[in-house]
Amino acid sequence: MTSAPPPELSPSPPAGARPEVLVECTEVVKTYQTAASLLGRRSMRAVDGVSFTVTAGSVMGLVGETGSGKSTTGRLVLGLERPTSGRVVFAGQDLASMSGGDLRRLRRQMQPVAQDPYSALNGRMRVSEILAEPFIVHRTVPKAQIRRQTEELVDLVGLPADSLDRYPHEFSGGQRQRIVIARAIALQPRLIVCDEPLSALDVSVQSQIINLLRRLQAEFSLTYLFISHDLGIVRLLCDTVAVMYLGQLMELASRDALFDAPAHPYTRALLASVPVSDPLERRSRARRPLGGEAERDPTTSQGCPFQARCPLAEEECRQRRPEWRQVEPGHFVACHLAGPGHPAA
Amino acid sequence: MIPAEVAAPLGPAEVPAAVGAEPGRRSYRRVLRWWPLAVLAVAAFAAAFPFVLAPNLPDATDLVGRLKGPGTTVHGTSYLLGTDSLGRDVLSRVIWGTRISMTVAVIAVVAGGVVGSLLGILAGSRRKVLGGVIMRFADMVLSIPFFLLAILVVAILGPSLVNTVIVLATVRWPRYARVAFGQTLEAHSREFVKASVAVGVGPWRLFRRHILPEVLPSLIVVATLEVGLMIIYEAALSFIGLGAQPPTPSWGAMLSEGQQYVSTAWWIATFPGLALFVIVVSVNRLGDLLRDRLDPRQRSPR
Amino acid sequence: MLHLTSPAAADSTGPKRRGHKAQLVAASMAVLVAAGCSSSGSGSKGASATTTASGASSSPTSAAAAAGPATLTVDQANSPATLDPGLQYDTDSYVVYRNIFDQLVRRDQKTLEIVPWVASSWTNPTPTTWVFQIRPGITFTNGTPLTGNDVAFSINRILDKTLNSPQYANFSVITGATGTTSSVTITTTAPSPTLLSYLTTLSIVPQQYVTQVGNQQFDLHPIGSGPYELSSWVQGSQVTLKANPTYWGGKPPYQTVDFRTVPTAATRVADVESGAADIALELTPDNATQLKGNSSSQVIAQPTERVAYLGLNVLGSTPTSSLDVRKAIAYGIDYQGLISSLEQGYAQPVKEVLSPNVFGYDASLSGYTYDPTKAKQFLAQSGLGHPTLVFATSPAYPSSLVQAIQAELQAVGFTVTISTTDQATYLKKVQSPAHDWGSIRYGIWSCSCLDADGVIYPLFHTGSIWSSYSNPAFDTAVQAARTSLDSTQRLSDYATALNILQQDLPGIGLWQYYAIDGANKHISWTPGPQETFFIPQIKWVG
Amino acid sequence: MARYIAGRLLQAVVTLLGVVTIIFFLVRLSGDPARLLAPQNATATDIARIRHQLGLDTSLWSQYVHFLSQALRGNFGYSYVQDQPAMHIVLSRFPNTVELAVGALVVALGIGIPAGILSAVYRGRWPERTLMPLILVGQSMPAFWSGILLILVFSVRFHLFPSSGQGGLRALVLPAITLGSLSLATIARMARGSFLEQLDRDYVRTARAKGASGMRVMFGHVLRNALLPVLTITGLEAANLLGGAVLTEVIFAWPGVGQLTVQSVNSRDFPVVQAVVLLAAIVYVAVNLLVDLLYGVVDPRLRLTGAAP
Amino acid sequence: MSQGVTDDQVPAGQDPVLAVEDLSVCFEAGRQLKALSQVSVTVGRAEIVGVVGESGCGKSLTALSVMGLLPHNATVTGGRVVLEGVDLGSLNGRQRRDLRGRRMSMVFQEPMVALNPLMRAGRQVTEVLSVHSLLSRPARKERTLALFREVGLADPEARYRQYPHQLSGGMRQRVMIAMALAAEPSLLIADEPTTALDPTVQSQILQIFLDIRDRLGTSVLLVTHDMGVIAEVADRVTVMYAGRVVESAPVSEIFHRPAHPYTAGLLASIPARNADRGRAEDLPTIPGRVPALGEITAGCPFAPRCERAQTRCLQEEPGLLAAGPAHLAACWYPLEQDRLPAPARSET
Repeated sequence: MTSAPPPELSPSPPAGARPEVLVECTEVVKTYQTAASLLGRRSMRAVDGVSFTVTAGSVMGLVGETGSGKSTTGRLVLGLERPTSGRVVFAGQDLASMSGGDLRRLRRQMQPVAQDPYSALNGRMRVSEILAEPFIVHRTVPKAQIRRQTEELVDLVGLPADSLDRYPHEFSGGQRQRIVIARAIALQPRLIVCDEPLSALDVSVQSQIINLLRRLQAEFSLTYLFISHDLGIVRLLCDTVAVMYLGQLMELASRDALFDAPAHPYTRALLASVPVSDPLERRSRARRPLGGEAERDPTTSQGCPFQARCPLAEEECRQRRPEWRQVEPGHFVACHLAGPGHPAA
Repeated sequence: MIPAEVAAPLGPAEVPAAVGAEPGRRSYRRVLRWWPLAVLAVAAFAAAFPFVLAPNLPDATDLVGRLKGPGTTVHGTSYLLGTDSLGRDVLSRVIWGTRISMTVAVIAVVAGGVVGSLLGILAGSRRKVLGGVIMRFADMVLSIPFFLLAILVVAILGPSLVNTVIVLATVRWPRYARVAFGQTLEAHSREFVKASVAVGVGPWRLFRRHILPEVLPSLIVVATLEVGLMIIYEAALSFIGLGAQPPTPSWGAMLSEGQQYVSTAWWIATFPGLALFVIVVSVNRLGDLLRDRLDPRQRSPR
Repeated sequence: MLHLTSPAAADSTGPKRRGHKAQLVAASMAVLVAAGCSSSGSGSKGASATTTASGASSSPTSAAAAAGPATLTVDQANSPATLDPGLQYDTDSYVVYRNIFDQLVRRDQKTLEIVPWVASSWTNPTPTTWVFQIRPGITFTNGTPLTGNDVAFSINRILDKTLNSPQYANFSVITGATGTTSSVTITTTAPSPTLLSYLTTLSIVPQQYVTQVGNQQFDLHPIGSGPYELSSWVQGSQVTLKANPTYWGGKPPYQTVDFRTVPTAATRVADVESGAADIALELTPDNATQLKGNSSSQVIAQPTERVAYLGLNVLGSTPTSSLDVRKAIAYGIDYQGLISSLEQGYAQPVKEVLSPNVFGYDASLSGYTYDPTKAKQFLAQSGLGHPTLVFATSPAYPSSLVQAIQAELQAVGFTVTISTTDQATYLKKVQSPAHDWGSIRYGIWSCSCLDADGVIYPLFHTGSIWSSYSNPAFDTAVQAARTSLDSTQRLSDYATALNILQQDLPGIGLWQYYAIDGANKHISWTPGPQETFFIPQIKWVG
Repeated sequence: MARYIAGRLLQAVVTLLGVVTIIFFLVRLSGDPARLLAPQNATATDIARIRHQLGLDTSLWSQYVHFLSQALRGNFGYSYVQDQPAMHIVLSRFPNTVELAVGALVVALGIGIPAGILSAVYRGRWPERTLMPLILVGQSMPAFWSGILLILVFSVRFHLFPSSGQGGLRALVLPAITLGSLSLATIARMARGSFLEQLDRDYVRTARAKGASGMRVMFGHVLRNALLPVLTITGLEAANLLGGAVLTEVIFAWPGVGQLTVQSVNSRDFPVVQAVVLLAAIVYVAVNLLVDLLYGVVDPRLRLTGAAP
Repeated sequence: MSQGVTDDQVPAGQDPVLAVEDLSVCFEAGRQLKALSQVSVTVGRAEIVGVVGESGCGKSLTALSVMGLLPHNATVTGGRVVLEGVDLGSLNGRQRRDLRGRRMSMVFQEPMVALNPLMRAGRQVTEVLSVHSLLSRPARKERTLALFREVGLADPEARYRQYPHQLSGGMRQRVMIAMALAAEPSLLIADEPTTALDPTVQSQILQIFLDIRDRLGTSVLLVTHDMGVIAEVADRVTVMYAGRVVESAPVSEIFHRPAHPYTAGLLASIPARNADRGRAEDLPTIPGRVPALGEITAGCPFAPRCERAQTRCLQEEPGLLAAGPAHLAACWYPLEQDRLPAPARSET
């Protein structure tokens, strides 16, 4: 139900048996060469030494603002990108060491659900063809049965059976996202990486999809890596939550610990910036928004990435990058000032 | 000159999603917009069966009846569009010329298009090393002005119709490669392509089912516009004596010959020029229509 | 007299101009034609005579005409490749540089006699020795006097193989030239009846200047003693000449002369019509017809010494190696029809591969006339069915004529394929010793010597690069004629040779070729059959 | 920035090296240049001598190396026809072609951009409905036809402009129109597309929300943004005009590189043709480079001034 | 019905800064598509009025209508817009233009694309002043720098010289706001001003709106889809659905006593308001989806998705009816006040 790097440090699973670790990222770094422009060539560390594990059957949330590297992390976990350094292990297999064919086979077990349901479906294919593709590629289902399988899939995600013979453009955003999800679960994967799956949808539709995701998870014991900037949704869906900032992990904890007792100043600022859900609350809350914005500053790469905006930043924060440490069982934080005896606690 | 109120746009969310069919009153206009197809159908028929349409043989000479104006009858043969300097029937030569122009253009486009597109798609799919090499080579070829390169190659191979086709195809492939490369890169960045990769779709199926359908519309549009260009360039090579050889009734060769007579026998140059012009206008317009239809990202003027 | 290797130049080792070009202000076509014919045979007779300057001729002074425009604009088809007289004699270069340099001797425009020019007189002390007296008082435009040494130098540099002069063949009979201040002595390997004719093409360059600046600089900045000097030269586009104020022959008529390169004939016509050019060289008969309709311009057409002919490949493995086939071809062509239609009457029928005004022309030969029935008979007789003839040509030749001949030969049962290559390739192909260039080719030949030697020798003598024919009897006859100074003997030798050609048909004479130029109506100019372009002879009237 | 320029320069050099290589091997396919160079009555020994002079008796590879090293020194061989360096001949004609190309560009930009703007602004109304078909016509009219027609009408019939040759502005008019018409169509279409795109941009709405007038929106905001892509296409067109000038130059007897090319091809003067092609490639690459750098000046987004987020 | 709206909504004795009355807008797309149907909104002085709804409900179109920046294929077919007592429909183009930027201004959703990429930030702001011939040239710069400080831009001099791409998202939006405030308009229209921004930046920007309302007395029409944003800053709320106003009330009324089933459904489905629900329990949702413009049929447009719909709802479209003091709802069967859900969650 929860996860954390070195598995032995994970909090005890709720029901006796030691939970299987499905995904393990260790010191993963992903560097991009920015395209040549008049600015010259530059490299950018999109993901900068990230370590975490995802336990089978759990939902791990990955939150962060624009440029925090959360989407890149998602792609690394899916094996769609190769890490510059560090290891991504899925079900015991190191993705980096696998050949193209093996990786393709392993892909069955992990599927993406992306943000934009409009571009995620090939507009030239009927829904039936889209949903049949996984079966055709992996030959998991005899040809004759593919149609029946796809019918089951649309039914599973709550679409009418006649959807199969239509084209994606005939569907609304929410319906398309259901098709995307249907495709993702077609091969009965173990992991689904959802990258902002709700942000393109209207509020009333969001809740429909949330319900769907929850139902499917329960039904197929899926594991989700749920990437989002919306803390409200993360709180609703996730068991553990990791907070990223400028490519680095700031904090990782169980949902309750994170929302109720955030240890990192950034996490707290993030929580504070969430709009109130009731106008009455605003009058009782003294709003003092965090200043500044998440910006990479190449001149101060050695310190804590958050120090420029951190209200508590000290000299040490500017000099040394904080180590990733456990402050409570299953509660990790990268802050010099967090933990017992520190002002941030 | 500038209207006071420049229209502001709508965000995608605000644009009505379902726009109904235009009223029937306008539908005839929509059909008429496709007039180039009708013109090209006629041209294609002329190219396939010139002997059906042409009243005379294209190379039958009659030196007595040379340089006769449109509508003249000589020796019992009437020449609707007049005769050329050897007394040949301009109309028949224009009709037979359709065959030359269309054949050369279409073969050149198909050959250059297939090679260029495949290379471009390959480059876009394997963009690290192979793609770099291919596109760099394409850049090099593209950096030589096309017509100069064509002249150089024809000069080396020797002028003939077959060589014209070879030249036009070999010199033109980078154009398709560029487009295919760009479109392939774009296709690979599309979410649904990534999703298919994630589902485990292999390179061949990816190419066939996802990349090619994405890339093809743009290529078809480019190829259509290229057909127009190729018709012009075949004529241009013939015009400077490096294309079809006499007495082949190529429009360019006819124009080249007719240029000498432009002030005394205007019809010799005018009609092949007109035929060339009409076909090219039609092809170009068709390209525009196709672009609107297939490649709405680059909408074109109506 | 003109030689070309430029694309325009067509075939020829010997001088000749391709295409269409002319000179002579033709007052009336009829007169011109008559004049051309009557002058035939006058070419190089009197080679051994001593001639003095006094009587002869058109002194340049007489050319200085009434008040014309300060600038004369001439459109030519191609740009001069070079202005170094030793390096080229394609028409386009020749037209220009002959006005910068002086010639040793010239031909009288009317009588076609060779008359003194820089050489005031000459003697022929032995059959192989010629001594020319140099007119005193001529200076190059840099002030150096022109001497016999300059003349000798001009000849010897052409003979020097390292210069790769395309004129070498014309002068190859010369063993050497030596000069003094006032004379030059030329020795030849054998008696040469045509030497004086060829010397009309010699332009005299300044020895001192050329040796000083070198060939390359000389090409760019030529200096001569002619009526004009180079003013500016935009390569490929325009050469501007300005009058030489110290010219020994009198004040040149136009202050400047612009030679512009205008490759498209229709544009040249338009230029004359619109007044953009005063003279347009090398027009087609159809251009002439067009220009005649314009009141502000005139056509200057003129029979030349050039002959239009078909060369037939006798030696290669082609149907034309059969005499029957060659005869079928000769009967299958409607000469009169082509003359009246394509040539618009700007041509004169011939009976052999010679122009009637050339020494050696035999009017008594029967020649061939259009007879399709005979053509078909001969073709049938050959037993080859409907053989395929390859017609080799290049863009330098009028494609309509080639196509017309193709159509006519197809009408009598041949299949004719036209094989077009660029001019340079065409020349290499035709001159290849393998004789694999095809079956028929079209050409227009002149030697600028008005002598049969310059025509049938290079075209048909065994081993000549233009010849795809071999007959020892013919070779003997033309060889004898070329080394004899006795004109009666020579005429009989040529009669023999021409008779053999009529039987063997290695070539078919089509017609005497006309040069056609267009000009502003104010121009008064009569180019001779040799198509010379001396600016002082071009007058401006009314 | 310096690094970027260096990189682009390197890229340009690589491209040109490639072009040189392509041309070298193409031309070697054309047969033995020695035979072309030799006088008509040359003997086998003469030809061998010329072959040796030209270094044609060495291996293809060493010929290539020699050619490259000569090319790097700016020596692209001697003309077979004129006894001059090929590049010298080409360069002597080059200013004429540049004059023609500039004229054509003036026509193309001067008409193309306003036409593009008008048809974008008056989309679907009569200016567009008139201009766009005209542009289509211009695009489909081959130079060798339109040139002939222009001469017929404006020179022969009305004597308005000279029918051929170079000399003064009047002589430039017809060739410039002929050559420029294709580029005009390209530029007008590009301008129209670019303006339409820019008119749909949010910043235009912002400007209008400020209360800016239509003129101000158009010329203060849209114009500069919309002309950026036109700049690229103009660069390409300018470079292409060199190749496109061939037919125009032949028709109008314009003494430029294009005419030289046709003359040289007909006399198989390959060193000159080779030099023409190389010069054209150099111009193309140089113009592209220039446009790229110009972009940096015009578009602040590509300038290195402070960190981008 | 709508006649009474302004009287009902604006506090007595105060003229509204903006009054949109029965505004209808149609799209021309082969046929007429009604995009706005009798929309009425008022904004009082120093008031922040939120217009909320899902995509396609017409909220942005309403804002653009007020500014007179409708897309070229849209036309106003009815109703009027009154700004500080001036009926905008009675003005000619020049007069309307004169009001834009000066009396009313607008902040757009995407500051990246809403700023001219080729113009320095400072000039984009001074342009407002020069368009309206306000201040002298040097004074304009001073004013701009002051505005930059006001919206919280550090180092205004540097920002003044920078191009949009050199600014971060939040800074760009601040520039946009400075631009909107430059001529001291009485009305600021903000169309999804924080949607493209990160949460921490969003709260900074929202704070600016509150500040300017408080300090400058600027009225704000805030268009958003985010109930959280509404909850943070709005004084009054207008809820739109399918081109109509379905409910209009003070913010606490909307949140605590929604009368329209749509409003209630929307609120119920907000994830943040369901944080404490059990994991097995489904979130409340509104079934179906928002109708496209062409799909709207007779009757209440929400009826097909409404659990409470009766026959009348399918046949007859309800107008805005009073559902309480200063509270209007377009529903034949509004939720009874006592049945309304309590505030979803209290503070932690």
